[in-house]
Amino acid sequence: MSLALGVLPWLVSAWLFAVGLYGIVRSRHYVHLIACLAVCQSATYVLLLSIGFRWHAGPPIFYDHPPGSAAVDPVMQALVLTDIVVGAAVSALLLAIALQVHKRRGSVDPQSLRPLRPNR
Amino acid sequence: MSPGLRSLLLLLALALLAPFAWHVAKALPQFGSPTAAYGATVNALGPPLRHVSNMVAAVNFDFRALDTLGEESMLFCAVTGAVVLLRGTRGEGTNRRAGLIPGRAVLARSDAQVLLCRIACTLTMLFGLYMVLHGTVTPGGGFQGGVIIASAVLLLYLAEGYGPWRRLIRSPLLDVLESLGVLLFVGAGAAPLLSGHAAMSNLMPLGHFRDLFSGGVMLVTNFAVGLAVAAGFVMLLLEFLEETRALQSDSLPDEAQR
Amino acid sequence: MKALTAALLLLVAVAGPSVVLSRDPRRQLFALTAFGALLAALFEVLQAPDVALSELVVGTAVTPLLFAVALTSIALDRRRR
Amino acid sequence: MSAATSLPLAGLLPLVVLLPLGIAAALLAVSHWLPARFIELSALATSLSVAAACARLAQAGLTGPIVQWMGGWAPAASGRSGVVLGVSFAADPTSAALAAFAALLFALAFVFAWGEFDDTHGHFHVLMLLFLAALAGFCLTQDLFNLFVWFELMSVAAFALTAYPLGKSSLEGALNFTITNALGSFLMLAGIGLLYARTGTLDMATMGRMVMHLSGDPVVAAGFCMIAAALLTKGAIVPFHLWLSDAHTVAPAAVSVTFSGAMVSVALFGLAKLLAKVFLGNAQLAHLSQEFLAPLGIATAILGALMTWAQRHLKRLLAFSTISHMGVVVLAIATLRPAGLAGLLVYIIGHGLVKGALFMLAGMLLALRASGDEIILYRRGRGLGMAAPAMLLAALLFCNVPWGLLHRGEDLIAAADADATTRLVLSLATALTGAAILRAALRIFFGCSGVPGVERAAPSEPEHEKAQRPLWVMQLSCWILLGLAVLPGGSLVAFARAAAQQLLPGTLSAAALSGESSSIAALLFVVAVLAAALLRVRPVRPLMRAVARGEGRLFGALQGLHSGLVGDYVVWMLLGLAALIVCAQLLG
Repeated sequence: MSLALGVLPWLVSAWLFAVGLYGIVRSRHYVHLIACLAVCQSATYVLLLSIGFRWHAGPPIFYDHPPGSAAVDPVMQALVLTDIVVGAAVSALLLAIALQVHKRRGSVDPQSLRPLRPNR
Repeated sequence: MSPGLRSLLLLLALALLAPFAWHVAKALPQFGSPTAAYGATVNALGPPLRHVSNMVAAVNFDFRALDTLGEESMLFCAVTGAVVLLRGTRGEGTNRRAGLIPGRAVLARSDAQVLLCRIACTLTMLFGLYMVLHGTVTPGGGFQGGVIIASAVLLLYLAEGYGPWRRLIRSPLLDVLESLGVLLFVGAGAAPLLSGHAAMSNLMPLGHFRDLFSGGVMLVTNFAVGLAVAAGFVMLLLEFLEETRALQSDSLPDEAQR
Repeated sequence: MKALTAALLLLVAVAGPSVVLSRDPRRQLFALTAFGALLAALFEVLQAPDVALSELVVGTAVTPLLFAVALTSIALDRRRR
Repeated sequence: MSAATSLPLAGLLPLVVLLPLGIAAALLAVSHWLPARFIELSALATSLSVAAACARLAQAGLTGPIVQWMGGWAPAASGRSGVVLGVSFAADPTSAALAAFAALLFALAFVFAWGEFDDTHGHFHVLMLLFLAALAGFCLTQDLFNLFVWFELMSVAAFALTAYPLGKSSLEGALNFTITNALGSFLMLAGIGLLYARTGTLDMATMGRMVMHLSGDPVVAAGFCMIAAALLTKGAIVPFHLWLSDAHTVAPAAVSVTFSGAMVSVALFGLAKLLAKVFLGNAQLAHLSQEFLAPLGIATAILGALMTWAQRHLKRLLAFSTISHMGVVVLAIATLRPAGLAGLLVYIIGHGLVKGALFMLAGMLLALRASGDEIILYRRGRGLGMAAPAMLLAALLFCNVPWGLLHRGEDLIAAADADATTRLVLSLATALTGAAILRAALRIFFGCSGVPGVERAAPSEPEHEKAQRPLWVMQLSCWILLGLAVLPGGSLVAFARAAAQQLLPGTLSAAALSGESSSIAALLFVVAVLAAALLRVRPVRPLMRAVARGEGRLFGALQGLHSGLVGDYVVWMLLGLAALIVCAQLLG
């Protein structure tokens, strides 16, 4: 159990990234694709927070328990906070672009949209 | 590339990567037994040096304040970009009137709903403010509080309806608020340079541990982030909602000119 | 505690594919919201209340809202054509 | 240097980022009420001040790096050895010079775009200033995660700027750009996480000392590969390059100036800097970079050059030539020698100047002749004043003519990696991009043209930019760039050599090899290729038909690889990452 648990978060993270990639490659709708991108990104949240985690330690907030008691790594949590903002920012931008694409092309299928059609 | 070939290549790449991922997973420290000295040092030094109890806030607003400035600029940039992209075709001019989509029923709001939403909005707003202010003490902070405030403004839409809401929330004002947030952070970062200290130095009185007003300049930057995030997210929601209201200006009567 | 952590990790690992595999973006919206909530719960268990809170407000409120609005707008646009 | 004199200079370091961020925010706040001219002027003044500050830092940095620890959290503040609490900026001369150059390019892009974005409440200038701040921060930071933050801010600004014209293609190009680069940044962040798990620090210097003893460690290798994949994506190296031709083609010309001239090459410089500061001490990773990057660079240079030749849309043509030139930059990195790094700096500056001028010329044609297609523009370039000689000069500079900074950079790189075959292949590849530009120039401005060959089938579409702009302002910015590019550059070369030794201690070879022979070969090659293109007639004889058909098939297949579908791009990126990681494993 504990041996399996020792590698579980890393595998979950890799799995989420792979699954998200699969979704991006197979997607037929840009909004769906943007959600798959969010799944890919959640892999980084899981990875970073698991790296900072420590068994039998509290949160890095010394309000209820005194300073000096065991706490998990606050640096990784700060990085994930930034990462979440990145995710929200990129999603918003992508959704805005997808909306405008639909207005102009009438389609949001990633497998039919391409900038600059070849001349034949 | 045909979709089948593409999936095949994807599976090939994943198959190549999988054994390596397993290899790395085994080589990483066991989950739950980290070895990083950085985090441990922050936990040890944060309370005595900075008098704050939330170490994540200490990292975000003091030790690595520059990262947070970059993060806020990123949000600012994304909001500006999304606004540009969404406004593109309709322009800013449609801002002050509500569009009406033909065929969409106008649902009357009951008094109970209006009252409930107004109360909920006030409470949510207060909660957001509480969260911004207590950022250095308890979980939460400028970012989380700012988003909550933005959602309170959204509740106002449910209470008042789209038109009045739109007249209340003006985008130039949001621009100014958002910019003020970023400027406040930049100013707090640059001000120590004037006295010959390093940028982002925390020169304000640090207050008492576990006190609301602890952390010195962290309070300022935390507030700045709250302001910028709240205004930025309201702006984002506003422009996205406008997108579901935008009229095709030539084919439909202009409601505002009735 | 260990069992809870492992269970949440596995739940997240199952919820990810459910987001990816729901082909209809409207149904996917619910999967995405649930995924966000599960992530927030996992972060809370990983002793990261700050991050859990952010994920809660962003992952289960703002992002799904933006997705919903975008889908509505695309549907409206389609009706106009 | 004494503390008293270095302190005010160190104060410039954070200002280089804080100033454009603050001005951008202030401009957004007041843009509703102030005239567009004011916004344009303040953006121009800001970028010029950033350029001046960075130039000053670069010059002062020659006597020793100038460092500022943000918040005063110097390493000693932690009281433990090997633990760094804060984030620092440092102006080693190479980084600062690149930041100065990028800021100068932004200033000239603002001049070029004078009057183009009047009616948008300053949004364009706000985004550009944020972009500039991110570039400067990316150059100067000494912290791995901080590097990621600026990398991401740079990306977000670039995504928005690409979609800015809101045309069909620009939106789709922006989608491809955003998705591939967002995936790259996730990889980078995950890589940073892995490195942190192993070393427990984010500071580059500290991490470098720890990584040195971890040769053969799979976690460190994976972390490096993921970060390298992200930077190679941003730097448009095969097979991570596919987004670039879409994004640079569809962005406004003024934006493409900064994309091609600064963003892409600065990302690759980031890779060079990370190698020098963190990973070179690790024997496995040093070996990997040498073995893997050099062939990648050559492949990129050749593929980019072939694709350049087969384009008709000017901005797309220039985009592919950028890919080709980035291959040379990667080759400079793969030398892992100070002379290579010196060459990298000179080459990046020379390339940025010439490429910027060329994108400006494309912008002029888009504004005043309402097309960017060399076949449609046939003979229509007349009456654009000094544009014709500018384009000829720029094209010649890419044909390996022995003048100017670009050539000096190439010489330095060749001196670091003196393999004669590589050198010949490279100069032929870059000369092919020069020939393609020359072909376009001759068609547009001088009406020389044969029957269009492979380029006829290339993608193109009608496009134009705002026309009511003063031609002389556009020409002025273009000629300033070209004027700088043809400078003999002796002092810049001396500076680059001194600067490179600070970044990567080692011996510099005494003198650069003279590049006469390959230069002559390249020129002969250009003349031959151009003659074939401009004297081309419709293939009637069976032999000629067979040749034309074979040519069509080859280039058709290459165009097919650059399909414009984001799913394909992601798959190629992943295959590239897999190749990188498998290589690392084999060498480990």
